[in-house]
Order: sequence, then structure tokens, then C-alpha cells
Amino acid sequence: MPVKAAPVEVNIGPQHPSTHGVFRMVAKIDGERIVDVNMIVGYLHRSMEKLAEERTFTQNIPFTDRMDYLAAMSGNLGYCLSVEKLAGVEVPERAMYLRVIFAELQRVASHCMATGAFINDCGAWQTPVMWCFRDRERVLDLFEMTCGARLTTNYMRIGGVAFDIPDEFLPALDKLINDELPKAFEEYEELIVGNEIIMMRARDVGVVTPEVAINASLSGPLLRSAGIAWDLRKADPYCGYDRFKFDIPVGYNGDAYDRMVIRIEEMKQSLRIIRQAVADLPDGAHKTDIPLALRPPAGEAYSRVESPKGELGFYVVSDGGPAPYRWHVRAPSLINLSVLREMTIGQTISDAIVTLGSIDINVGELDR
Amino acid sequence: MHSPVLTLVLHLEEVLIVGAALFAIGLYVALSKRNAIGILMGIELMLNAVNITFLGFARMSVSEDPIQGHVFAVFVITVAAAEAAVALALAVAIYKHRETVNIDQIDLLRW
Amino acid sequence: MTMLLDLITGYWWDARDLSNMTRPLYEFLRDQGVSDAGIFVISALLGTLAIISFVGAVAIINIWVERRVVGRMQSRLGPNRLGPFGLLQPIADAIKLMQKEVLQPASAPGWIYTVAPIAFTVPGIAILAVIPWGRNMVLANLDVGLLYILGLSSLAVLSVFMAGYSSNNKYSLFGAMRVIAMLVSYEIPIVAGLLGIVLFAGSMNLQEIVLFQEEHWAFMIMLQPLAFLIYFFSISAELNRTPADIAEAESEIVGGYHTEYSGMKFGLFYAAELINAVAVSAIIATLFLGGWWTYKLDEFIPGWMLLIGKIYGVYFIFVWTRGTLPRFRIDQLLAFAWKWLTPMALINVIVVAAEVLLWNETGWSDWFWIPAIIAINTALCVGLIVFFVKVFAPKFQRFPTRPRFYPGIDVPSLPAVTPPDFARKGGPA
Amino acid sequence: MIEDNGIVIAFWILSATTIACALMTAAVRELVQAVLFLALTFVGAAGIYICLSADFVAVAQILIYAGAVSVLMTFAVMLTPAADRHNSETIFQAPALVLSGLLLAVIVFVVLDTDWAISDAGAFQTTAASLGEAFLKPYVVPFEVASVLLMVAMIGAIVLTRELEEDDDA
Repeated sequence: MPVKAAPVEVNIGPQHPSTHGVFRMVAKIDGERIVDVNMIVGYLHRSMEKLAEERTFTQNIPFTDRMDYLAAMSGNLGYCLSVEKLAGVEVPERAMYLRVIFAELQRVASHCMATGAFINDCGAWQTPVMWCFRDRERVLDLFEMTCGARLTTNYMRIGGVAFDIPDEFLPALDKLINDELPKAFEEYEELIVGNEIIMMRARDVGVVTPEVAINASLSGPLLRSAGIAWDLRKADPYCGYDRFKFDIPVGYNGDAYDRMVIRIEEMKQSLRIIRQAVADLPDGAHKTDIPLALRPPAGEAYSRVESPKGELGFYVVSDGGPAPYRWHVRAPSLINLSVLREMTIGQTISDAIVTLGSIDINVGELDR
Repeated sequence: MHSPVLTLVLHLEEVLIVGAALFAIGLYVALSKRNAIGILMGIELMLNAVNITFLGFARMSVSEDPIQGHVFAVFVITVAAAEAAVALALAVAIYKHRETVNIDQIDLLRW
Repeated sequence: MTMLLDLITGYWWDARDLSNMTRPLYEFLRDQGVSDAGIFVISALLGTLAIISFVGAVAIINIWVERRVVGRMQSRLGPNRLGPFGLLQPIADAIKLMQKEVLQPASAPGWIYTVAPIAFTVPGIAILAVIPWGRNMVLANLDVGLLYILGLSSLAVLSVFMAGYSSNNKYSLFGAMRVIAMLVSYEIPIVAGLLGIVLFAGSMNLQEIVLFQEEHWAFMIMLQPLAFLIYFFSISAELNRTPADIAEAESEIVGGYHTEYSGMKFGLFYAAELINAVAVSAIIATLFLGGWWTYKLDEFIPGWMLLIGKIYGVYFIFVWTRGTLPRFRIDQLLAFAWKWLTPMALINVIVVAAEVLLWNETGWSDWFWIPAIIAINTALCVGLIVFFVKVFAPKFQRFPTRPRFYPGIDVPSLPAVTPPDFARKGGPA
Repeated sequence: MIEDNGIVIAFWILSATTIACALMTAAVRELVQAVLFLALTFVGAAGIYICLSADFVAVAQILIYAGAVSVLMTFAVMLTPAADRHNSETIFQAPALVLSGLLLAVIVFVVLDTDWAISDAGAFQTTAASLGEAFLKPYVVPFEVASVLLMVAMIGAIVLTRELEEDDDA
């Protein structure tokens, strides 16, 4: 018979070191156990979907940078794919390969950040997060080399990519994917994957069953950790992903630890894809010329990409004008977060933080 | 050793009076407080007062084996620790059943 | 060479043992007509001054050391702007902290809030008073030195509770309650772990413990490896250092007990954490690593310098664990104390008692017993750890640490799920 | 009697602190503050013990009372709800005051009236070793009984606060 006490209400966030932005969990806590969680989002809402209706299709690309600012390339790519589908724009081969290279590099960068932040949530005193940052910086250096920006790249264009890669890019990329990153991943394996304390903290914490995962329409590492091999790059190939050989890493238990090792494994698979893409990289134009004020025919299109967080879908409706009539984003952060309440009830505060960290939300994308 | 100006002296009586004062405060706390833990505090105060007395005697009184006072003090501390553990466990157990630790509301045995 | 040694030794300014200074000081003061009691007071004040200066120096140096070392571990530079190698950074930090406004929660019990950082700092300084720095160089040669240390280190935890309670903040209260729970659990392995040392040395006097190590030509860590591990882990829990820093757990409860502190009150917590770490390192260096004695080395290098070297060696391990390991959850930490450390410490005490008994009863030479005990206790340490890992380690650790690989997509067929009723109450059908 | 200016001054300062803290324990309304004052009382009492040249008992006092018992008390206080955390008196306040005052008067009268046999043996040089002797030679049986008592207390505390499974009727 436990001691009865009125649950204490604790605001975890919006200003909290571990809520990954301005996300707020109002947790009712009995001792250390969480009795109930009320999730409150919207602190970073910038009404991008509405603003987009006032801007041309090309002008909307920067919004997608600022949605998931840790995976700007993936956002760019998804949006451009949807508009291309709507307007029927053909993309040159070289642009497709460049898109794949940059999307996969972006996945590495985003997963580095996710892994580091997750270990930080487990309580490491910033060493893993600094290591992961170090490797993310290397990827961002390549972005800067190509498009001049590190975080909000604004690189993809409707019909291709903004710039062709500079001459020094391929040697730098070769050094990165064949030397620096594999070494870094070995370090992660030593520091993180085999760490007993991480196992104790993350094993059997925040478990998602396959039923819940599918019912809640989860995607990304969260879905794959539950044991379901589902990846849009295989299921609904875009950008010629069906030409590359890679595997989908899938977890056993659906817990936080599985999600972490899946992310590390996905980074390796990304390197594999990049190697193939670099080997086959064709010559030619990097962009189809399209009118500045693109007026796609009236209609609607939905296209989705496997962003680092999960299925990132863009639904565009055009009325034949230069701006989208309606623009909607299926943000994986928001949908993945919907299971947080079920996952955290009954856990301790520490576990709830670990669970939240393992979902890897991005509040910019969550609130848009 | 002695300062020529002023020599302060501490007598056994003074130590005993300090102990007695502490004991009286402890008794007052133990008798008057409403909260079970408050009462426990009074009891601990009384035990401390007893220890001061024991050690005062051990230091200043005539005895064949003055270390006995210390032995008793250590036993008192031991018993006090045991008593604190059990009493606090009791308080928590009572709280679980009655949702209060105020002794004037714990009246199961009244009728 | 011998002439040089002769020149150095035998004078009051022989730096190997600063207590040599007391004799000329005593004579000087006596010639000035100061009474013995006065000389006692003066020397005590001087010794206290020395300890407090050491503490102040430590608090300033360690901020730099810790930030710099951890920065190196995190593949960044650490403070490097102010002064050479950023050495002036701690002073800049202190000036910044002093300039900051001190905010106090309105509904907090004010005196507790103010007293807590001071009460947190005092035990660390007071612990250093009983550490022997040389053969005669010890400020307070307490016969119950070890017990004194244990008592003081538990007082620091009470002050953490005071800080957490008086902050009137839920996060702080969580930190305070975690600290209390942790103290109740970790006091036992700490005391039981150190009992073995007391049994060997036959004294709780720290100087006697150092002399025991000198006499038997062995560091206590060789005789008591298990006690060292137990003490090291337990004390890092009491010090709130990673992997056991659940009381301040910045990723969970923001700052724990010092969430609401600002300005120099926070600075005091920050400094006291470093002071306590150094005090504990000094205890470990004295108890387990020979203190000022180091295999004849102390005849050439002043013992207190050796001790400071050892202190910083142990302190480096503290920084190292902090820079490397994640944090335990509170239930895991408490279970670790009760299920692992406490039984290990008790077994250790029993074994040591048997060894000491045999040693005393058989009367065989130390040259037989010391290696024998080292062998037995090392084997015991390894054996116990292996046994506990086999028996008590969480079973999930045998799960695969690598994901499965699928070349294509594969969605398992799930049992049919009835969709939830989306009919809104009161709305149109 | 003790004739050392330093120790006498220290004794009186510590006594004043201890009794003042004890009075605050009785007076403050908030139970947590009362526990903290109680911890201060314990530390002051330890200081008095040191003045009476009982170093082992003093350090044990700090370790057990200030370190463990007061922490246990804070634990128990925090386990009870905030509504119960006031330190008020029952209707027995006045009788208790009278009774303890009377007791104090009686003790003081007896203390002053008795002709105590004062030894001039002086302070103990060290108590830890002779305490150990005493415990393991003449007092070995009480010592063992005390350890059994501690174990019984530990078991009792565990039994009392144990969480009974599936007991939801109470």
C-alpha cells in the first residue's frame, strides 16, 4: 500500500534543458512517478502553412528550411518533390543524385544531433553531444562549401538543385565518408552502444509496440524500433532511391535504446548510399529551367520523403496561380509525439526525459 | 598554563544544569506537540541532555573507570538511532492508514 | 650530494615538512613572552589560515582545471581567452558572479536559503583539517579522524536538502528529496567499506593509517581494492558527481537544489562542489594511496607536494568519470547501493577481520602476510565483482545491441483494430 | 572541574547555542525548520561533548544524530503531506510547560544542593581506544545486545513500512 499523496503538477518546459526547444509537458507526478502528462505545443508556431499561400512556390522553399532546421535538406527535398509532381517538372539525373547525396548527408547530421542530444538526456555531461556535434560540423562544412549556408540551406530548387557542387567538394566528401565518419561511428559504438549505464537507462524505456506504432501512424526510427521494416525510400522510392542498395535497420523491443542504435546504423547505411551515388554521379545539368513564377495547373499533389524524423509529407493544392492555394505539411515530429503520453505514464521523470529524447522531435517542425 | 589575569572555571553543576535545561525543553516538546515527528524530536532532545549529563559525570566526577560514562553515552546514541528508525517507520505506517500524523487524531484505541 | 642534503635537512625551512617551522616559531614567540596557550591559539590560527588559503587556491584553480580537462575530453578547447591558457578565466567568473544580482524566492524561508550554501562549504574545508600533509604536518591529529570525516560529509548532504527545500521550487525539492534518499542509502557502504582500513591500521587516526602504509610498504589500495572501488563510487554519489549526480541532474530537474540560486550564493555552491571534490580526493589519497608517503620518494620530494599530486590524480579520475558517463536513474542508484555495494562492503569487512585476526594470531612475518593479503583481497575484489555482475546484472543486457537488417520493406500483419469512435458529442452526425 | 579559559568560554557559547536552538525547535511553526534547528542542536551538543573531552562520542553524535537521525526525520516529514507539516501544540501545552518547568527547577535544586565528589583526574587524552577496550571486554554483552537491537529495529522499520501487495482495501 503506497503512501497516498496528492500528485504534484510539474511543468517540464517550455524552458527546460531537455525539451528540445519550447515544448511543454505538464506532468502530474506522484513521488518520482508520472501519473499523467499533458502535452502543450504551439510555442514556436509561425503559421508557415498560411504564410505560404501568399508566396510563390519558389519563395516557399526557405520555409521548409526553418521547419526542421536540423534537417533542412530533407524539408527542401520533400517540398520540391511535391511541387514537381504538381507541375510535372522533370528533374535532371545529376540533380537527382545530388539530392540523394545531400539528403543522406543531412540524415547523418540530424541523426548525429539526435544521438548526442539523447545521450545528453540520459545524463552524460555533454561529452557525447560534443562528439556528435563535431561530426555534424564536418557535414555542415560540406553544405557551406556547396550552398553557402550551414543550417538553413535553401539548396533544393523546383526542378533540381540551386548550385552544382564545387570542384573541392568530391575530395572532401570522399575524405568524410570513407575516413572521418566511419572512425567517428566506431567511437560512438565504443562510447555509447556498449555503455552499461546507457543500457540501464534506455533499455525497456519508452516502449512502442507494433500495434501502437501503426495505429498512431508513427514513422521513422520510432516505427522501425518497434520491429516494422518500413522506410519510404524502399516503400515509395523517390529520387531514384530504388537504384541504391541499402538495408533498413529494425529494432527488437521498440525501446529508446533500439531507436538509438537504429539511428547509428542508419547513418552507416546513409554513407553506403552516398558512396554508391558518388560512384554513379552523372554529368549534365543540375537544374531544369522553370519560370520564376511557376504556375502549376490547378490540382493537388502529395509527396513524401523519409526525413530523419520520419515520413515528411507535403500536400500542395494549386488553383493555377503563382502561389499554392493550400499547403499542408505532415510533420513527423508532431505525429511521433502523439504517443508520448502513453509512453510516459507510469515512468519516472528521468525516464520520461529519456523517452522524449529518443523520439527526437524538432519543435520547429512540430509547430511550423 | 594559567593566565594571570582571569581564570574561568567550569563546575560539574553547570554542565548538569545545561543538561537539565535541554531535558526540560525536550520534555516540553514531547508533551505538547501535536505532530508525531515533533514528539520524536522532543525525545531526541531529552536523550541528548542525558548524554551531556553522562559525559559531564565521566569528565569530572570521581570514578574508578571514568570511561563508563562514554560507554553509556554510546549506548544511548545507539538506542536513539534504533528508536528514531522505528518511530519514523511507525509514523509513516500510521500516516498510510490514517492519512495524518497528528496524534490527537490517531484515536483508534480510544473506545 | 650528501652535503647538499645536509644543507637542506635539519633547518626549519626544510620544505619537506613545514611543521619544522613550528619549533623556531615557538621559540620566537616564547622569547616575546607569549604564554603557551597564546602560542597554541596562534599556531592553530596559522594552520587554519593555511588550510583556508589552500581551499581558496583550489577553488580557483579547479574551475580552470575542470573546464579545461573536460573541454579536452569533449574535443574542444575550453577557456582560452583570458590570460595564458585561459588561466584568468576563474577570476573573471568570480567577478561576474559577484556582480550578479542575488535573487531570492519570495516565499522561501530566508534564513535556510542563505545558510545553505555556507553550510555546504564548511564541511569540505573542515575535512581538510585532519588530512596529514607530512610526518608532523597535520593541523588536527584527531584520534577519530575517519569518523570525523564521515560525520562531516553527511552534514554536507543536509545542507543540500536545506537549499532544495528553501528554494520553494518543485525541481529543487526533487533534488532535495533525491539527496536525502541517496544519503540514507550510501552512508552504509561508505562506513562499511572504510571499516576494513580501520581494521588493518588499528586506528581511525589518519596519520596512523599513513604510518601503517609506510611501515608495511604497501598502499592501502593494494590491500583493499574493493574498499577503494566502493568508497570511490559511493562518495561520487554523495558528491553529486556523474554518474550519480541525480540531485542536480540538469537534463531532468534543471539544476536540482541550486536551480533558484544566483550570484555569489550560486558561486559558493559551485566552488564548494570543487572543494568537496578535492577534500574527498585528499581522503582517498590519504587512505588508499599512502598520503604523503610514497616509497622513499618523500625523502626527496616534500610529502605535501606528493600528496597534492595524488589529490589531483584522484581528482582527475573524478573529472574523467564526469566527462564520460551518463547518469543513473534514482532507483538504479539506490538499488546499486543496497544490492551491490552494501553486501560487498560487508563481505569485505568479514574477510578483512579474518585476515587481521590470523595475522595477529599466527605471528608470522609481515613479509608473508602483506603479499598474501594483497593476493587474497585482489582475488576477492575480482571474484565478487564478477559474481555480482553474473547474478544481479539486469537481464536485458544480453539483448542484442545491434538492429536487424531488412533489405526491403516488411510490414507484419496486425490483428484487426477497431477504429475509435470519432462521433463528436453534440456535433452533427 | 575544568580550568581552561578556552574550553570554558567554548562551553558557554556552545551551551547557549544549543539551548537557543532547542528553544527554536520548540517554537518554530514549520516542522522542516524545526528539524533543521534540531540538527543544529545536535551539532551544538557535539561541541559540548568535545569540551567534556569526549571526542569519540562527539563525532559519533555528528555522524549519527546530525547526519542520520535528522536526515531520517526530514525524510519522514517530507513523506507526510504539507497540511501536517505544522508544529503546533495540543491542549497539553500549558501543563507541559508547567511540568517541564517544575522538573527543571527540581533538577537545578538537586544539582546545587548535592555535594558532588569531584575528581581532578583531568581530561582524557584519547577515548577511542579505551572505549574499544571497554566495549570488547567488560561491556561485550551489552554491546552485542545493542547490535541485535539495531538489527531488530532495522527489520521492524522495514516491516512497518513495507508495501503490501494487492492490499487496496485500506
